[in-house]
Amino acid sequence: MKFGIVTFPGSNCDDDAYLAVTEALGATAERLWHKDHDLRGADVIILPGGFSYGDYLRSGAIARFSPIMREVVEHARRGGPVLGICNGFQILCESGLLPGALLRNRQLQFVCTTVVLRVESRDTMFTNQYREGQLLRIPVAHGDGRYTIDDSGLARLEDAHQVVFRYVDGAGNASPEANPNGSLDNIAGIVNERGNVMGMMPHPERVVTELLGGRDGLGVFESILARVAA
Amino acid sequence: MTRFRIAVHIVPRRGILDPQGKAVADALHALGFATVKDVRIGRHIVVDADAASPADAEADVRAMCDKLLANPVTEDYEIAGVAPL
Amino acid sequence: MTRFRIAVHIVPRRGILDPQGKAVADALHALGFATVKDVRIGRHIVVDADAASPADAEADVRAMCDKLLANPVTEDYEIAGVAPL
Amino acid sequence: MGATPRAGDPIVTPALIAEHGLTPEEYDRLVRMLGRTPTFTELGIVSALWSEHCSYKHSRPILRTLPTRAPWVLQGPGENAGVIAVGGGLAVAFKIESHNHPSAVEPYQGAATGVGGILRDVFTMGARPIAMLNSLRFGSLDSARVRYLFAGVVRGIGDYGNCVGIPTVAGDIMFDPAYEGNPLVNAMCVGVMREDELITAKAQGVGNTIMAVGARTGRDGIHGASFASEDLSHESDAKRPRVQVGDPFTEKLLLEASLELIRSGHIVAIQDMGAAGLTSSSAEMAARGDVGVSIDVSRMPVREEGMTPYEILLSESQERMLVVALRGHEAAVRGILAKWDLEAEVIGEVIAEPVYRVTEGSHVVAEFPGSRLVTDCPIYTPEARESTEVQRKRAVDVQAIAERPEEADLAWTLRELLSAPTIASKHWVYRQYDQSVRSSTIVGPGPADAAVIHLRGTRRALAVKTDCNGRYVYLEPRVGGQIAVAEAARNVACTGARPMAITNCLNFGNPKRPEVYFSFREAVGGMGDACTALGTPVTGGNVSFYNENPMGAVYPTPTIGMVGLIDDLAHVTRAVFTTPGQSILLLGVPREELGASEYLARVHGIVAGAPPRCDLAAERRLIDALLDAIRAGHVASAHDCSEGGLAVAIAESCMISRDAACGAEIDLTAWNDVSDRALLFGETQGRIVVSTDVPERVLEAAGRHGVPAATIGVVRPADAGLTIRLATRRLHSPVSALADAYHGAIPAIMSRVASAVLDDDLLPAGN
Ligand SMILES: Nc1ncnc2c1ncn2[C@@H]1O[C@H](COP(=O)(O)OP(=O)(O)O)[C@@H](O)[C@H]1O
Ligand SMILES: [Mg+2]
Repeated sequence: MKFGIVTFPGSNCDDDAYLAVTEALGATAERLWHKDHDLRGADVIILPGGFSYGDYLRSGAIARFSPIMREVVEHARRGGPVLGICNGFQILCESGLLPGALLRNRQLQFVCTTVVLRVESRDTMFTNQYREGQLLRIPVAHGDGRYTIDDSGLARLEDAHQVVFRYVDGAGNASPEANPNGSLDNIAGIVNERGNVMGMMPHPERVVTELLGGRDGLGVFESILARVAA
Repeated sequence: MTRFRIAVHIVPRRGILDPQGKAVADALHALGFATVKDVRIGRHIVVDADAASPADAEADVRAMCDKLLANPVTEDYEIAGVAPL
Repeated sequence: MTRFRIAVHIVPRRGILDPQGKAVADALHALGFATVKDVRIGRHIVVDADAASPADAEADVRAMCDKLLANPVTEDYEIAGVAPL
Repeated sequence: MGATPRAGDPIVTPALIAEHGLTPEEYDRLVRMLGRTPTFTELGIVSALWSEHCSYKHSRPILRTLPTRAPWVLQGPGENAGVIAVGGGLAVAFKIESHNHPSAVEPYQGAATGVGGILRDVFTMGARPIAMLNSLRFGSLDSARVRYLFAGVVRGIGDYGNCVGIPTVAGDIMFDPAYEGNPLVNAMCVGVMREDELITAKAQGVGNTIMAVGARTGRDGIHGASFASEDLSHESDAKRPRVQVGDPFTEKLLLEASLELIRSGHIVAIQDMGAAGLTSSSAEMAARGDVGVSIDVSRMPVREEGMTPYEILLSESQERMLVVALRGHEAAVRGILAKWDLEAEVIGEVIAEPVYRVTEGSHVVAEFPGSRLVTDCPIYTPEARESTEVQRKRAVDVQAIAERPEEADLAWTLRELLSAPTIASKHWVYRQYDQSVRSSTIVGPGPADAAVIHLRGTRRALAVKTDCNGRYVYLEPRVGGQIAVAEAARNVACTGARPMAITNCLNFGNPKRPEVYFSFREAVGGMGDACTALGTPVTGGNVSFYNENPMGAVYPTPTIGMVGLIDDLAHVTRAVFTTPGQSILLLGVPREELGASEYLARVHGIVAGAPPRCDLAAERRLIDALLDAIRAGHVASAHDCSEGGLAVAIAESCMISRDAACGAEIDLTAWNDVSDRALLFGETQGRIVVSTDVPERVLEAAGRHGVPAATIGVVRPADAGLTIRLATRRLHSPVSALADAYHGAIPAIMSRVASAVLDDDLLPAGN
């Protein structure tokens, strides 16, 4: 099984995702270029963080039209796994693969800090190696991370258990203080209805070794590996 | 073909939190502009493009808005003006 | 006092680089909008405020632009409209 | 032969010459060099190249005195960045640069383009940037204008570095009314490469092609270099269109394309078009390679119509590079740039004839003989005289200053210092910076005295930090210059690193004023003393003069950017106490030194007295002892004493990490010969607070190196609070109160600022 990591103009966490998958996880990965027209046999697609097209206009708005995205959308339609991290999450929302939108952080500042995430659902191909309710310490680094969706959309997400991660405090409570960007209902990550596309603002690929402050992010990649290789 | 200048406003949809607008309103109050009741902030996009007629120019820009310039989940747009250059 | 809605356009000063406009113009070309020659992106600000007359409302908003809303180093502004609410 | 005037260009008159900042003597020199009257284009070129910013005309003789050599230095001063070898075939390029003047006028763009420029300086050496630092100085945060500048600068630094994807990991910030109106914005970049990937900016090979690469040229920032060479006055406001706008997205593409280009073998040299744009990049490349160049400005890709040769040559549009490509490889160069959606255009060639020639089509608009354009610029050694006001202030007997009534409670004073913006946590700043992108940040800003960046694929890491206390330099420039280096060295040593080399940014006032030139000469001398003593050569830097306004000059501020090397990841050490029961030791000794302290400034509003002495031999022994103990695995934490002295250092070690705070019980009664406030808050140099399980082993290591050391206390759980016993008094405070003071100060001030909450493309210019 093979990961495919897409580089858009302005991606800057593509190397990090590549290293997390190849070195920390020990899996195979292929670099994919935004102008490519095929996925080179990748089974899992990662849209990494960064500032594709400078995040000009709206984060992810321009990257969604890259040639490679046509293939990524096809792959997702076939049920293939797609993980969008930070800017990748924004691209997934812009392209309609995930519902909702990510707007400017409520405090109007870029925020880089380590947040606590609560695993809301371990019943996904991205979280099955975590415990339900497990608390993870993972960094965020973004200016546009405020997840927004209309009321009916939110109800649908809740009903179908599509909220995967929430921002919580050290005691596990989804308090306003624990919310780094004003996201609706402290939402930090969601999956699509079918469960094969996940977007999350925090960066699991940055916490995969003790040297870099823990391995709490590794579970995301291990979960995919466990599911897809099975 | 004539060259037109088309102006578009992209505004946050009502009901969507506009922290920027609020921050600016607060800042204006702090600066002594007590009469300010509300501020909303959107984008002002000016497109210069060739088209056969003003109506065509407008139709083109609407297509650009639908496709790229506005996010249908959170934003509304309106064409604010079409003028030959 | 009447309440007015005043619309302001804040645009990058001519000659100043507008990276955002350039990126959007490039994207529009890539999407097939070949007729697009130039795109400039600025802000559309709508202020609701009380004033004795439309002229006063406009003068107030000009003062706000000078003090806060526009960056005189890189931006120009124009009052796009004043209407009673 | 030679250049002839161009239709439509102004005639060169004495008024025009003066407007270009050339003195009559300098103009005569130019006429002698050319053997004729210069054209308007030539006047523009010379005005830029002979500006202080490009020519170093007031600083060069002094800079020459600095130590620049060591076996590990691969590239010293003179290139876009310095380079040192760090073992295993790896090399590190690093450089610091100022963007003070642009930031004073337009803080967001000024700071952002400063980051962009220093990034380019590093990747044009062939290195991949891996870390950014910034050193900032502002007036008092009590002023709304200062808060606006502070907020805008921080946002500008963050937005640019974040977008390019380089972590911003360390820096230093001080606030003092001396910087009111003249903020200092110094940005540093560190990059890594294999030694064999090093490339320089030396034009070579007659017939090779000169290409412009990256963004198109617009009318922005024309004469930025000479702008940086004047005092800030009201007239500067009228010069606002000189401000440039940065495009970090294009920078990211340019970074990737440039590294690919350098590794491709298609080019022989590459240089950033920075200050004075095409003019200085092409002239300097030619001078370095000792060749001639010919450039046709009509081939330059431009953003606007009707640009004149003068404008094209002097534009400071950002995100552009000048490249010397091997003849015949132009298409390959274009191909690499096109991959990254960027342009590359042929604009000239390297020629055998020893001239610097600019044409517009076939019309020669500027022509200078050989490299004399760069090498013949005037050099000045102005008069140097110490200010009597400084002498008077230094002589003040600070011990005679009476305590304020509140000081009866020593904890009050400690909290007052912890909440001083200069000392307080800068978390409000660095949470706006992406600190962990690139997944190499082992220690980011906050928990240690320097940032630690992993050198991927090795067991080694870099420790990096900027430092300078301008107040010391103001009161006694030689000592202040020494301390700046010593502190930076101590800071990287506290993380377990051997200090390797420095870059520096010399921020001073108008060098033509004798007291400014005196402080410049002395401070640089002090810096050199320390670099020699500590074995950390200078590999490059930047001079920023004219940081003054009608109210006066900034404190002389020679900012040091230090790079240290950690041999093994196991040695990485932080500044925080972690384990109750561990012993707390002080390496070094307190002395009766209260002069120039933050205590006097914050609590008494006084800037006076002699700064603490700097014993460089002792500093070296201290670093050696500390590194010995760290490498033997004996040190749990290490934190040096700087602003706020010993009490602040101990308090910081208790609660820099808010969620893992500790208390401490300290006994300083042994030093009953030092006054209470000097003991607690004096800024005596050469001191490090260490926590350890094995105090005797650390004392042994200190003893081996002749470093005085003593056990001064023990780490306690946070709820025990911090207690410091003195001969006759006692300081006690709950740790939470100290943490609130330290962590809450800047957020509380900045939450009042409208501009701090505005969108990045919404920055207001009002107060
Ligand atoms: N402008 C800045 N950008 C990033 N980090 C900063 C900045 N200013 C200070 N820091 C960080 O805050 C911490 C404390 O800095 P400082 O007070 O200068 O320490 P010291 O007194 O030990 O030199 C360090 O980790 C430093 O890197
Ligand atoms: Mg320190």
